[in-house]
Amino acid sequence: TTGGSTGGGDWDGTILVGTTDKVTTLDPAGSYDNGSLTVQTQVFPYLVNTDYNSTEVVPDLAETAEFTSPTEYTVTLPAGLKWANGHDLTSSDVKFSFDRNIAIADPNGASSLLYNLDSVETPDDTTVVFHLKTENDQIFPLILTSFPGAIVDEEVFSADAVTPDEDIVAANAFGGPYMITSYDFNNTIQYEPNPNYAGLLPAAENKTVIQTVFADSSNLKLAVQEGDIDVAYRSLSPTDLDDLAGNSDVQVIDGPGGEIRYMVFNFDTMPFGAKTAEADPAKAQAVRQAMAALLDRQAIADQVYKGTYTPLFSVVPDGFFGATQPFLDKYGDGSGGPDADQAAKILADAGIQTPVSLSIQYNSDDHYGPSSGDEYAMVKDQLEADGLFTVDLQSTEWVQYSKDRTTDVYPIYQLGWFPDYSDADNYLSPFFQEDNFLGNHFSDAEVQDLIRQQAVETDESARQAEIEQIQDRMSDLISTLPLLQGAQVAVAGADVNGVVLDASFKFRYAPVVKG
Amino acid sequence: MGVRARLGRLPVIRQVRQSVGLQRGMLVAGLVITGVFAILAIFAPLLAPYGFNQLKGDDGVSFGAQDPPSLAHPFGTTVGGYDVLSRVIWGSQTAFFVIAVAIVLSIFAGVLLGLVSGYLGGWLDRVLVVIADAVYAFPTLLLAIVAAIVISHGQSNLVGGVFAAAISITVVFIPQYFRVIRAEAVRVKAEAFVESAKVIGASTWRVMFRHVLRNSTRTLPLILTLNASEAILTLAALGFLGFGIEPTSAAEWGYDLNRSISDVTSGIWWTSIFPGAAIVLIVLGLTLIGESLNDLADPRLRTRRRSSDAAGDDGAADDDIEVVPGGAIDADAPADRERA
Amino acid sequence: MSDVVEIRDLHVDFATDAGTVPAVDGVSLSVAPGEVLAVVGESGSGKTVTSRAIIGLLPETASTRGAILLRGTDVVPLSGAALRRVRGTDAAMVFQEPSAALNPVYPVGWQIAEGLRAHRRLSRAEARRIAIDYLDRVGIPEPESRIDHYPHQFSGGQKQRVVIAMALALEPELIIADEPTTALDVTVQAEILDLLRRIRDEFGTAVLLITHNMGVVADLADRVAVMLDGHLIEQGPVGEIFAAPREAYTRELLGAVPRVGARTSAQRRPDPSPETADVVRAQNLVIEYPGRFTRPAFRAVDGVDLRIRAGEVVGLVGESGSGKTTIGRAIAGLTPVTSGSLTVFDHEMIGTSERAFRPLRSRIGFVFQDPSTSFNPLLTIAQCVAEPLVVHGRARDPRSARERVDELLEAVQLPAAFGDRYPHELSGGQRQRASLARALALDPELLIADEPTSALDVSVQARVLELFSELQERFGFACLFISHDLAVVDLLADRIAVLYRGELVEEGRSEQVLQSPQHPYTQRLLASLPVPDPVEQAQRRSALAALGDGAA
Amino acid sequence: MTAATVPAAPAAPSAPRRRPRPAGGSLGRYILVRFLLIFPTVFILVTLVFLFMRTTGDPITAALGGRLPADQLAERIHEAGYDRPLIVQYVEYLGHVFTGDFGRTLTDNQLVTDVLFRYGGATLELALYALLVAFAVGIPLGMLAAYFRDRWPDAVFRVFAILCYATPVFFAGLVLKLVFAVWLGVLPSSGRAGPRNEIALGRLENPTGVYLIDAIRLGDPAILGDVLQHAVLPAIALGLLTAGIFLRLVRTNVIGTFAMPYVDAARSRGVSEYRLVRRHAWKPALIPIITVIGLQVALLLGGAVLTETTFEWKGLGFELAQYLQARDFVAVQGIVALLAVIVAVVNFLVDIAAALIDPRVRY
Ligand SMILES: Nc1ncnc2c1ncn2[C@@H]1O[C@H](COP(=O)(O)OP(=O)(O)OP(=O)(O)O)[C@@H](O)[C@H]1O
Ligand SMILES: Nc1ncnc2c1ncn2[C@@H]1O[C@H](COP(=O)(O)OP(=O)(O)OP(=O)(O)O)[C@@H](O)[C@H]1O
Ligand SMILES: [Mg+2]
Ligand SMILES: [Mg+2]
Repeated sequence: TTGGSTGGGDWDGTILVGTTDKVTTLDPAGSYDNGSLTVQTQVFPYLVNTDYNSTEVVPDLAETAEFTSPTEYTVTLPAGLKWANGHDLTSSDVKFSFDRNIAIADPNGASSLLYNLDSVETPDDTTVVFHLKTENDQIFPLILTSFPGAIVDEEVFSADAVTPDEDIVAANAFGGPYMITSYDFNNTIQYEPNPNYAGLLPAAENKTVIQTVFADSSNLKLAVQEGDIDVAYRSLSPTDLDDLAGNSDVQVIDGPGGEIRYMVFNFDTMPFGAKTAEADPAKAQAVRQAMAALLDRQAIADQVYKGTYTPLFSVVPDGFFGATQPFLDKYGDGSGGPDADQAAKILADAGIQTPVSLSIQYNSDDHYGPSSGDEYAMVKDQLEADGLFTVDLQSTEWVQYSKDRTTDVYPIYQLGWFPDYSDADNYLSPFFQEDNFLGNHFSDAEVQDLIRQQAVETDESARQAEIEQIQDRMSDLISTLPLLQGAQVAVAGADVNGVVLDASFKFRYAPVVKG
Repeated sequence: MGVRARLGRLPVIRQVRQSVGLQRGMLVAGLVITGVFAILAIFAPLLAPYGFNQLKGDDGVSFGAQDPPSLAHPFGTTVGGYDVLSRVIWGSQTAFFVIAVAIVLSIFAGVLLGLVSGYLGGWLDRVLVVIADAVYAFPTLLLAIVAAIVISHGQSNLVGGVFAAAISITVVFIPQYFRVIRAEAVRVKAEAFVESAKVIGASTWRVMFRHVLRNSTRTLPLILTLNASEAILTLAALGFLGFGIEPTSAAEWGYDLNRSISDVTSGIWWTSIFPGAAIVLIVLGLTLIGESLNDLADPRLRTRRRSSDAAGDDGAADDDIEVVPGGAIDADAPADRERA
Repeated sequence: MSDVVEIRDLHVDFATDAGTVPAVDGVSLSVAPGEVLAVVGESGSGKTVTSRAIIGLLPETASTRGAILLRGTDVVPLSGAALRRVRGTDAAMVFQEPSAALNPVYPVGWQIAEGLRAHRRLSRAEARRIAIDYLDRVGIPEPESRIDHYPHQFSGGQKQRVVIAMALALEPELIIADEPTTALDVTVQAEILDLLRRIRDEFGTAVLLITHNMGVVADLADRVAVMLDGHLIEQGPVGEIFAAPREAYTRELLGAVPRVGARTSAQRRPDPSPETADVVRAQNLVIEYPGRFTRPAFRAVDGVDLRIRAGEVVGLVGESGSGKTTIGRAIAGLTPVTSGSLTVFDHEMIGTSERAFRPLRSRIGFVFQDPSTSFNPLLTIAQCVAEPLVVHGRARDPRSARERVDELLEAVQLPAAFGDRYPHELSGGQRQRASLARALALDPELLIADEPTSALDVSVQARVLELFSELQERFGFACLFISHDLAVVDLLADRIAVLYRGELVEEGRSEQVLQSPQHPYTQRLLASLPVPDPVEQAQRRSALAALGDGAA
Repeated sequence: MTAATVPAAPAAPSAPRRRPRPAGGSLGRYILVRFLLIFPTVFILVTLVFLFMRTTGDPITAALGGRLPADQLAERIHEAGYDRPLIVQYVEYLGHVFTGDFGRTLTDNQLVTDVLFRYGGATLELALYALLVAFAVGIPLGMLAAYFRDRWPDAVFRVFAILCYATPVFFAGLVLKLVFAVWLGVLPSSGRAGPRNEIALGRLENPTGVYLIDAIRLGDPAILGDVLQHAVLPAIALGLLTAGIFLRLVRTNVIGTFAMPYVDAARSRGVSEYRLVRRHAWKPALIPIITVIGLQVALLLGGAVLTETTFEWKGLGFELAQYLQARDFVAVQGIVALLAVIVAVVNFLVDIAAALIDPRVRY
């Protein structure tokens, strides 16, 4: 499908977006990564969504969306919806989308997020009923705004396999604010507004968007600096951002970030861990707390990340519903700085001989950005500064790292997290529930109860209290030691307006205009 | 023969004496540059103002990141807050260490395989040659990357990291040594002195190690220097692509260059220019030596000028080398490839 | 009549790693039109350097003093275009290795034409016509088509003809021929010498012939100049020099030249008694070299019957590529036998394994052609000579074998002190003696000598051959003596076998084969051999011409 | 360049002359044998890469190792079949390849053949530009260096050559970028064309992937200019590396052939020095140079990985590095197979070219 004109003067309203996020595939059933999600957000409809600068889940494609019983989430669609290619968009497409996602269960897909979905029922063309496994799941609507929530055209997509990008583009099977009019895999994507889009969000204000994938952030930086592109979104290096901040040709736009960086403790193998020779849970906890007292997160954020990350003082990042900062109050000098005396005291009270030897592992090949090495060099430096710890810092390449970390090879190690949906729960359930992905042998009945409870709590303030309680307890137990929270940053030309970075963590192209 | 004469037969020293004019100039320049780096490597703990992974001075104040060159940090500091000068100096230690390990390993493996393959021939030879050729024809950098992934499996402490890099480079070099030694072995095995050992009734092993091996290694010093420079480039490339040694394990120039990519686009030049220049210089030094040795070993390329020094060698060295032309030309091949 | 070239007090020095080396030291000589001047002398005496100086072809490391008048102009100070004008037209050069003197990637016609067009304005077609004409004159058949062939498509003799045609095409006054036949077989050599003589006669070209072969000199030269260590020690008409050499060195040089029939019948030994055991017996011996890929195998030896009895010296002759070396190597177990039968000390070599044969090796000695490569350059002479003793357990290590090594060195007339030297520190003749010592270390019953003297100067060759026959007398080993030179074989062999293209064409007692050869090939071989006597050689030449079919 | 085709070492000059090898072995058979050798080469490399890749992990762990619990990860790996015995997977893979099915990439669901085609063109284009630079710089300077042998221009050219290949491509790239893109701002720093032009080029029916050709087909001089501008820095960075090697090689070989007796022979016939260089030394010197150019292909491809990374030139090498990191072995094997085929074919062509130039080579 070629179309549109290539004439020179026609580019005026075009917005050029650059990113370093690669696209795995256009098909929502086959991807679980930010690059793909950014594209899918523009071109596929979602039943519910969050409006700009809001975290409240509201109907998008849907007319209404609500719990009609504790295990039934019912969505009604307006009549007469169309895909960009003219096919009818009905409840059948919706059911098809979720059923295929679960059926395909692609290794690269996010079908695992639909863990609570039992079945989808379509009483009529405009009604969809989601039958859930547990009652009152407050998380399910949030998941519908995210990876597995995209609705696809059942006449184009395959029911049992990931559909190739070229087929999707060729069939113009889009229903979001945009449709793709030119697609060069992992190079350029051209979007034009979808005339048939009838969702919640305002229609696109620009005529054309061209998204270019850059491999290297410094090239992205030069491109935006030179005006070759209008917006650079994810991921400019701290150095680049620092440099651009002083450049009047561009504007640096910040938004809340959901990305966090933290250390994980293996409760079996860390010093005094359950499987070590001198196993002692209390001493192990003292070690973790002493480490927390010695960190200077601000220094790392400033030196390594030039302010693109901010200190993180809780397992739930700042800006989320219910987030608190228990680490700030409990450890260090009270204002985020380190407190060696406190650390020494914690260790001494627990009867621990200093220095304590720690082995800390981090990932070497840019999985969490190129600055991990610098970050952990500083962590090591800070922990060793007062002679309380000696740190053996090592790194491993990603695939091996992933295997090793769940097989108890690393006593203390680095991880990062980017949320699947924007809710505090996404920082709790996956981490501290029974079968959490960390697999670090942490288990605490009280925390687990609380997590289960907040997930089905329909009363907001009660839920907030529960979430705060979990954070407080985790700051004592310290299964993970939060370090930094990332901001979303976009750099745009001085004449670009409408770049909104909000807690949805989706950069939506529709409102972006030039001039 | 006297000590002096014996000394004169040592590789490199002999060539320095043998060379004249421009060729001597290039050889000596190469030796000097390489020597300076060797000194930096050996005395890095004394010469470098700070440790390679040091972030704070003795006063406990951190260096700061990307500071321009100053009195305290003559080459500035890196994005990670390391002292560039220190890392450049320590980097030479890593470079030499990796070269040494890579070359020793590949020489042992390559020479043994080449010797057996070349001397014994037969199907083993054919199989090895096809494999070596296949590997040889493949972009070595990619090979090194794959090898690095396989090898860096485990943890990357100092020794592990350096060894992983060295072994990845070894994988690349083995086919080169294999080819050179095999070609030499094939040539030498047709020489009359090998046949005369055979007609005497010497066993295969005796012929192989006493007669063939030692006469097959005359091109080694030359390939060695040329490979040494290749090893540095490969190591740097691995580091640059993020498959190399970690900054806390050792200082590595390629890694520092990798980290300086975004500095360049912000006009911060000191984090890339110094480690880059270090790579260029040491490779220049080693290549100057290698090429000079190559020229001297090749009678067609050797310059002879009217000169009255260079005595004491009674033309012996001359014959000695004149037997090599095949070898010297052969040695071009590995030298000419794979500088990535 | 003025001389074509006149050299006055020529000095040439070379800068080397070991300092300045004088190569030519005060040589004066001249060549008249239509005259053939032969320059003789042993290797390194400065013959090539002198001749190359005439057209300024010395490397940059050479410095030349003196005067070389080429048709009246001194070429020593010339350079650039002036020198180029002289080259080819005034004096042209014929090189020793014809295959190296031709650029492999251009057709021969192109190369001839190139020389022509460097000096004369000629159209492509004209140059081609001239090239064809000269190829025809030097006896290349079908020159019209051969002109477009590449050098590798010609045989060695033909290549040398092409090189001569190249020189002739420029119609030079003087042709410098530096060992023009050394790389060629005697039969081919005879043809080339014939060609050179015809050129001299037809074109009146002067020829400066450089050679170390006195037979060639006797065949072709009008005058002879003898060089030694860069000096010209004697010159004169060919008859005079051969008949009454003034200088001792010249006499020695002439004396050293082996001649067919030099040994009288009295000096020859009688046949060994029929009961004497056969050391080597070959019956219908076939040896093939396997072909590569799909190429058929190459049959190097084809149905040879040969026997060597104990204590007997058998000479094996034949021209290059006839399979002499192959037979020698097969006997030594270095080359596998394809079919027929070959027994060595009653051990059948077909299908034998190295392990089974190894014990017999102590009974076989081998002397290689090139003394410089047959020693491991990293071992001392003593270590090399001791090696067979160590390998066969007669000594624990080279040190303990030293006594025996000294004895052996003495036997080959080398001072024991030479044992501590490295091979490259010996001269060619000395190295070949050491090689003999090594071959004799285990008191072998059979010695295989593959052209042991062909890399040596005649005078050195004479001494090595003398030593060889002495040792044979003393130790009484049987010997297969391989050579392409009938005269050399004649000095030593009791019996002679003649190989031609892998087949044994004639075999018999030496005097019988040499005096009344039966096979036409043997006859031609004998007749082609130039003898170092101008008078006799003139007769032999006509005899060869009578044989007729010699030409290609 | 396989050893089977390397002619035996020439006999020592003092050895008696050998008859020329008996005639036989046509050029046709030589070509066939050389051609057949491509297959084992490719086969060996693909096998090696398969083994290497499979011992280093799987794409699922690479993508989701930081998100999923260990048991879920294991389940996904099991479902994808990556935990079956290697040999089974290998045979299966070979089976697919034999039927011409290279499959789809594991991590981004692209047809491998598409990937090869799309990025192959880019790499080819870059390699050709680089070769162009290398020829234009390396050969004339090499001949000059040989001509001025051991005089100062020779020294200057040689040090230049060494600097060319002592400078890693990525460092050269950084410096070029620093100077021309950051400081002077005269040339684009990355990419193969501006984003708008990329779109225009992408819309072409049946794009070749070689932007130069595509841009010419579009017929828009502005786009062509843009495409050429983008090529300048990468071509110089990669080209100079190769130029250094060519320079050295040309110099050595011209000097070497200059010492051959036939050059002396031609000189003795009064042929001019200029002609000696142009006709007698150059053509025979070309043979080893051509052979080495074959080897340069491997180098160029290796260098291309770095150049492509530095300059955002989306080609095979660049993609390969990405897929390697993602453990997408289907993609990696496909690319490696293609690279191996390219190298083998180029070497094959080079051998044929050498055989055509050198009338002696006939096997
Ligand atoms: N290029 C050179 N550099 C140094 N020395 C040389 C060179 N060419 C020749 N010589 C020396 O000059 C001397 C004379 O050499 P020349 O080649 O003239 O001898 P020749 O009589 O032709 O010997 P042959 O019979 O072996 O050809 C020898 O000692 C030789 O080593
Ligand atoms: N290794 C080999 N492979 C194939 N053919 C060979 C081999 N060695 C020798 N030949 C061929 O076998 C034939 C006989 O060779 P041989 O060496 O026995 O000849 P020769 O009589 O010793 O000659 P020369 O006088 O030149 O030494 C020649 O045509 C030669 O080309
Ligand atoms: Mg000579
Ligand atoms: Mg022979």
